[in-house]
Amino acid sequence: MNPSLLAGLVGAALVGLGLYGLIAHPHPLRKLLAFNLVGSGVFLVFGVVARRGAAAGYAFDPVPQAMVITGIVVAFAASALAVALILRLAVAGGDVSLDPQASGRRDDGEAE
Amino acid sequence: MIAALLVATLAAPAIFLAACFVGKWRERALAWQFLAPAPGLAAGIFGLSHAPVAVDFPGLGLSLTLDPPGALLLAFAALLWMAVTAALWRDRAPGARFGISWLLTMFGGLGVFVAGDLVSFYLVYALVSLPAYGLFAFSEDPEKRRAGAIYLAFALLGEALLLLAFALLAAGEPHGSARIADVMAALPASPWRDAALALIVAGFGMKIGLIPFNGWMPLNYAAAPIPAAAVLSGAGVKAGVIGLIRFLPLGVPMEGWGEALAALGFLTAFYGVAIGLAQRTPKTILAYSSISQMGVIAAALGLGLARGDTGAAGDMAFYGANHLLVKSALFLTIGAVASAGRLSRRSLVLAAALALSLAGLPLTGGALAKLASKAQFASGMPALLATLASIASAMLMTHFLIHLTEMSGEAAEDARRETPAVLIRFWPALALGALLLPWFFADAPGEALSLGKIWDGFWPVAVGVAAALGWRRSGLAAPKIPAGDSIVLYERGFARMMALGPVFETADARLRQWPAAAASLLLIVLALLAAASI
Amino acid sequence: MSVLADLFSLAAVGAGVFFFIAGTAGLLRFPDSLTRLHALSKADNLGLGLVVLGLIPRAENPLAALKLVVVWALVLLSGASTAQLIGRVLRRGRE
Amino acid sequence: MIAQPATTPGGFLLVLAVLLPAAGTLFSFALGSRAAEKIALGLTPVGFFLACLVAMKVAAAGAPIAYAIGGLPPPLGIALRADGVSAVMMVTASIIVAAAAFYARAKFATPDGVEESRGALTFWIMIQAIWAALNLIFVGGDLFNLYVALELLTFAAVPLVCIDGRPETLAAALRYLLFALFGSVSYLLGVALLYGLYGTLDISLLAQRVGAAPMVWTAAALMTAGLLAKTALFPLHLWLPPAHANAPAAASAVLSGLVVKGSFFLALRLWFYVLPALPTAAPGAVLGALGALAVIFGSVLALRQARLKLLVAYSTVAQIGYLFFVFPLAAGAHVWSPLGWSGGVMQILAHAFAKAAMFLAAGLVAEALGHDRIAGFRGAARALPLTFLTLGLGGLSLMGLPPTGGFEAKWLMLRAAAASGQWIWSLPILGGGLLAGGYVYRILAPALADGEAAIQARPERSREAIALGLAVIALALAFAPQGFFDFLEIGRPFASGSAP
Amino acid sequence: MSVLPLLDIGLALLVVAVAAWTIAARNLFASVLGYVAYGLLLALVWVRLHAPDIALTEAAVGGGVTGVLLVTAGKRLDALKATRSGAGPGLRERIVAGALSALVAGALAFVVASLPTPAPSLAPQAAAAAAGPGAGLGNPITAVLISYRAFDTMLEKIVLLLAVLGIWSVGADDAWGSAPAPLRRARPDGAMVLLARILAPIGALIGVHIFWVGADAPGGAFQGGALLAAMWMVAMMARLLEAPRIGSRALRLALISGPAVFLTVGLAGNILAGSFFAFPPGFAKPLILFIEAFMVLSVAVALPMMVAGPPDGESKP
Repeated sequence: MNPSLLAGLVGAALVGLGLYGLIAHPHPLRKLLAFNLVGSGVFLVFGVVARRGAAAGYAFDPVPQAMVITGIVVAFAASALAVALILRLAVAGGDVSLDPQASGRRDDGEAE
Repeated sequence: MIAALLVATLAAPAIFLAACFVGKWRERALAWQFLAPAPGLAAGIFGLSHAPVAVDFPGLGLSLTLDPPGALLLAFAALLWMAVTAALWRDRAPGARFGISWLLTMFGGLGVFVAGDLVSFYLVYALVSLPAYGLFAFSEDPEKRRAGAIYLAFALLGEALLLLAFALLAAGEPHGSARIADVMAALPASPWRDAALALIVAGFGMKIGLIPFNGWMPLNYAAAPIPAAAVLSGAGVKAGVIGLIRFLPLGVPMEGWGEALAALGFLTAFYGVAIGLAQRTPKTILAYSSISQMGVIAAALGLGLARGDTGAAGDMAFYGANHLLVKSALFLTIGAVASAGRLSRRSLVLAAALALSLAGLPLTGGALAKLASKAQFASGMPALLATLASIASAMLMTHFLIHLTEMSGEAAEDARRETPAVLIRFWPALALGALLLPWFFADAPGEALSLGKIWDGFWPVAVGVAAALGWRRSGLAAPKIPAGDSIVLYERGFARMMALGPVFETADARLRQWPAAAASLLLIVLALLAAASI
Repeated sequence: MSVLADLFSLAAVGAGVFFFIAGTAGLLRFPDSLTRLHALSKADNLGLGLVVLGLIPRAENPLAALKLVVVWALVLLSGASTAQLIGRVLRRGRE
Repeated sequence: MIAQPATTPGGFLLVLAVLLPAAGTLFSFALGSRAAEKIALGLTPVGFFLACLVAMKVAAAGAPIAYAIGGLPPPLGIALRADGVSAVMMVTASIIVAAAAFYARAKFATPDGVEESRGALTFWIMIQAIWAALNLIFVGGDLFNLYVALELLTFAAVPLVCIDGRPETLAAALRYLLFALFGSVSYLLGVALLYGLYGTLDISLLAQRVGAAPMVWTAAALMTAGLLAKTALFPLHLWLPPAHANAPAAASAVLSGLVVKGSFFLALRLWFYVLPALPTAAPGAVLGALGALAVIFGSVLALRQARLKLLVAYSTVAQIGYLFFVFPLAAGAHVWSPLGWSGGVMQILAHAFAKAAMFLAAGLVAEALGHDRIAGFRGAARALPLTFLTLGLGGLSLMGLPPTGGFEAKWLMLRAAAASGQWIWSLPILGGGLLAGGYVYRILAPALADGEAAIQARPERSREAIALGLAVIALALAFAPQGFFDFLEIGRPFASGSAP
Repeated sequence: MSVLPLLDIGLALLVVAVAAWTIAARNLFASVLGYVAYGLLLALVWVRLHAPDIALTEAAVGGGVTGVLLVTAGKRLDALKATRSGAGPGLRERIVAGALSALVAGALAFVVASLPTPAPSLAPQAAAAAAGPGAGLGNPITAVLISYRAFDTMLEKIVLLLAVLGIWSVGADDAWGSAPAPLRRARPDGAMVLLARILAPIGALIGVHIFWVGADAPGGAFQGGALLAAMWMVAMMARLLEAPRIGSRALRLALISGPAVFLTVGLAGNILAGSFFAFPPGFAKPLILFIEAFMVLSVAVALPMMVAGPPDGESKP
């Protein structure tokens, strides 16, 4: 088993684990962690693609690697924004549930 | 010249409509809107004696046509609109909401007779259907609101069916033309012929009240004030007639379709009378009479379709034009009678002539209309059924006259209030006009004066009147059937459908839970993958 | 010479690995957090130090060797600070 | 497919169209909310002008215009490409953004005596960022670059949802953000696979290289599902109704009118520009079926809402469904494909204008009455005639009655459905129209009825006029000449040249 | 020779195990800690994939800054004891979720395993172009980021900016303009202060170094900036520095400087080099370093501001 295939399988496993967490965890912060797992799994697939593209004396294809760096930055920004929303929601109402019906809160509040 | 008139037919109401959007012009525009049908009247009269014309505006995808059947209906409709509109606004100034609804309905009611392509026909047809809601349904009266909602539901359903029909028609035209003449020429060879025909019959059938789509009409006419009922029953319903005339491939014999339509038409004709006889308010009885008359038209068109007879178009346009005048005059009669309190003998004769004209009473326009339908009901079963329909009509109209004279109390008060004073004052003239005007437009009026034809016209009327009087004398009570008959069933079905609403709501609430939605996303991935790898 | 250096590397890295394993075992087996902390800091300080020591002869140039030492020093610093912070939290929790 | 030069005359306009609002975002951030408002408003005519220029260039060339960034052609560099649909979408976006911006001045002005206010800075920056992201989505030629644009769009849209800071809007925003992120990673995974397969992410290069392999389908399925999540296609619409119904009216107009169309546009790009050569009938049918469900569910739910803005938001769920009929109706190189394509694009445009107009009008209603409960609308049309005229005209388009863009769209789709023998799609198209009739009736019937509505504050004429203007555009679309539909075919692979 | 594959497999298993732990952990805080460890392990995987640049990024962002972000969030949530998050799905739903996730992961594994050989690659072109006159860089990744895919990179910086503004915008209206809440409320301990005093200057030096060598060796603007950001956060945690007021003009300018300079140079490229985002031959490398310097500044400021959160009226100076 070569390293890039191994990493690809790890990526797939991470995607699977993350997807499960994203679906099943009720707490949004846990969902966020799961999202980051899926994200890193996807980045690993990019990494595998980059590694497989080794040619012309280079150990990797730089284009997908550059994309991963961009992707990591974007994923971090997303996490930070989500964390800010979660914290604010916790402070405002104490209820951070994403399913209003499940927690008995209505989501069709009156207009301004 | 004719092209200019055609354009003006649509442009005039459009200009009045545009003026309504300027606050300070609105009132004046509405007051003067009786002038808007004038170009249509001119075009109609002009077009009667000329070969069919078509005006195309390729840039807009718009095309207008005028052929004799359309011209005849256009002329009569324009006349009716002008008369009623002028009287209504002279007598009182209805509010802007009513006025704009009126103007829009008029726009559509004139436009249907000249629209030459599918899209513009659809537009003007929607205009003659939907804004009419504003003429009667804004009311505190729950019965009127109910009538409005039902009217709108049928109108929208009809629109939907026609949209699909038109799409099929357009798809059957190989060159991409949307002109009605072109798509109809291509229809007999189109692979979607049968579906298109079924949709056309159903769609326009809703407008003219063919069973089982007849229930809205009695509710509508009962709820509408008399002037509105007059134009809707007179000019409005004819949009369905012109629709059938335009969109049935009359030139090509289609046995199955033609006979089916004829059967449906006759069924409607007798059904309308039967239910109408059980009604007690004059407006409702007139509505059932309309249903019955439209059934006759549908039957004649069906027979024409079966034989591939293009003449049916002109004949039924004439029949429809006569009905247009007479039915609207009859609605005004209700107002006139109500305000007179008691009918003088002369008025009674006039009212009776008007009413029985629908049954083909000799010397009235109805006799000419009946004559025009003879080509379709020449012999055999159709002839028999047509005669029976005449008898039935005479019965129903006698029933109407009886209830007209017995009208009292609140109903009479309403009728008096609703009818403009001018129309009441000039009612005898209007009635006479409605009886005589068709004579100027008939192909061979002289024929109707032959003794044989007079006898042919007379005896069914006499039988019908006698039967109605005899029935009344017998004291047999008709069963109580609510106005709108089958509509009650539809409402029940609709209520059952509405009860599904909470089911949808629950399902939506479930699906909008995070785990369900997130799992759906994965399911969609897998479904797309599975679909692609099949 | 190179054999000697290799032997030295082997011995030092081996010793470092031993401390890492010992530290890990302590982390898993010791009864409470303070003692676990104690075991862990051994792994960091001694284990990493020995590994770095073993790798220095194999560095390509003096700058690389210096980098290795700097890495060790930084780990020492952060490890000590973290241990101190955790310890303080634990003590506060006990009081 | 004809090879396009990397950069064509006029291509630089595309870069400017993206960078102009992007630069506006940066300067607004540095200069504060008072300047941000001026910058955003000042940019709207310039952006509109640029979009029109692009459209003119495309029309003049009769072919897409393109620009290779940095002079480096794909596969290494990023190309921007504008075809007929791109140009039309850019013009649409610029009009709706401008309308929302001028409408929002009343609500998001920086109050006197304050150096800067939270709502104002957020709104004015985010609306420019949305605009930049949309322009890039419309002209982007590289799938990863489009991913960045999509994220830019999401990051700009989410704060608009919770700009008023109430807990329910925060929850809506969080739900929107997390689900959109879920969609993003799915899309990105597909992008990774495509690069792994073909070594490029340039749309036109990919179109030449793709074949019907299981891996391609996996990538396409992942990307599509991700885009659907951001488009809120049923049953992925969990975030849309609360988000669109609770955002301020100007924001809702942009979110509902434009933002969901951004991700849909990418789905179009994927299926019609990257994969046009593949047999897409079966996946197209899956998408169409989801669209049909969306039409039915969204309309029924809209019928049952008690609040105007929620009703309009659910109507968006339904109208999004119509968009997806384009996949079964316009695929391949059949005679009816141009009809389906024109119908799909027309639906995008008609819904964008009509829905933006309705949200703006709904905002005015809520401000004037102090609430937006439909039960309390009795007689409101007499007090707010222009606003209810706007709602009526917009509703006409949603119902698909002539003369409106919504009618034109349904008419074209039905013709395509008939011509292709896929009559099954005509059922949801017509049924949705009937249900739309029902919910529009629910708004208008009480409003037009007699009664006295208590008006708390009369809205400014200018804001009513802005909403009405958008509705009139939705109406005017019905009169689009043949040339317009020919223009939409420019640059579409397999365009047979004979539009409807 | 034979030990490396074993190490790889061990590393893979470890990464998956830690990932599974973060999903399975009962406690929110435990799962956050698991994620931080996961981020560091992942950096090793990137090294094994010959992706040192990503490894640096992952270590700095995935393990470092995200770790601080999540740990801070977890602590703040724990402090608000009353948060409710609703009940989790039932067993049946969990099984369905697990089955669906496994199916998708399986499909993905299949696809990854059957990627074509030889793999398509842009490496030769990228390397050739990176060394060419338009860029003149030894590190092809930096060339891709700043030159060929400049549009991506510039927009990504705008994404960061929007995230900062989005985070600020969830704050209260009357707090607008003030500074975010400090990362640690309590007065710091001596150890923390000592750590910050020693570590921060060294870390900052290393950050600048990573940026500087990024043109030719692994590293670059983002990695350098992230390290600087981490050092600033350490200093903030030790309360040696306080977060600036969000209304501060200097802060705003620092935040936009990266994308703004990039955008300006990109626009100027049309005049100087004949195309937007092209660099005039000969000046490419200095221009790229010039842009990157500002990007380092933007990143170093943006990341801590994102971690610090929305403005908090209490810490108004």
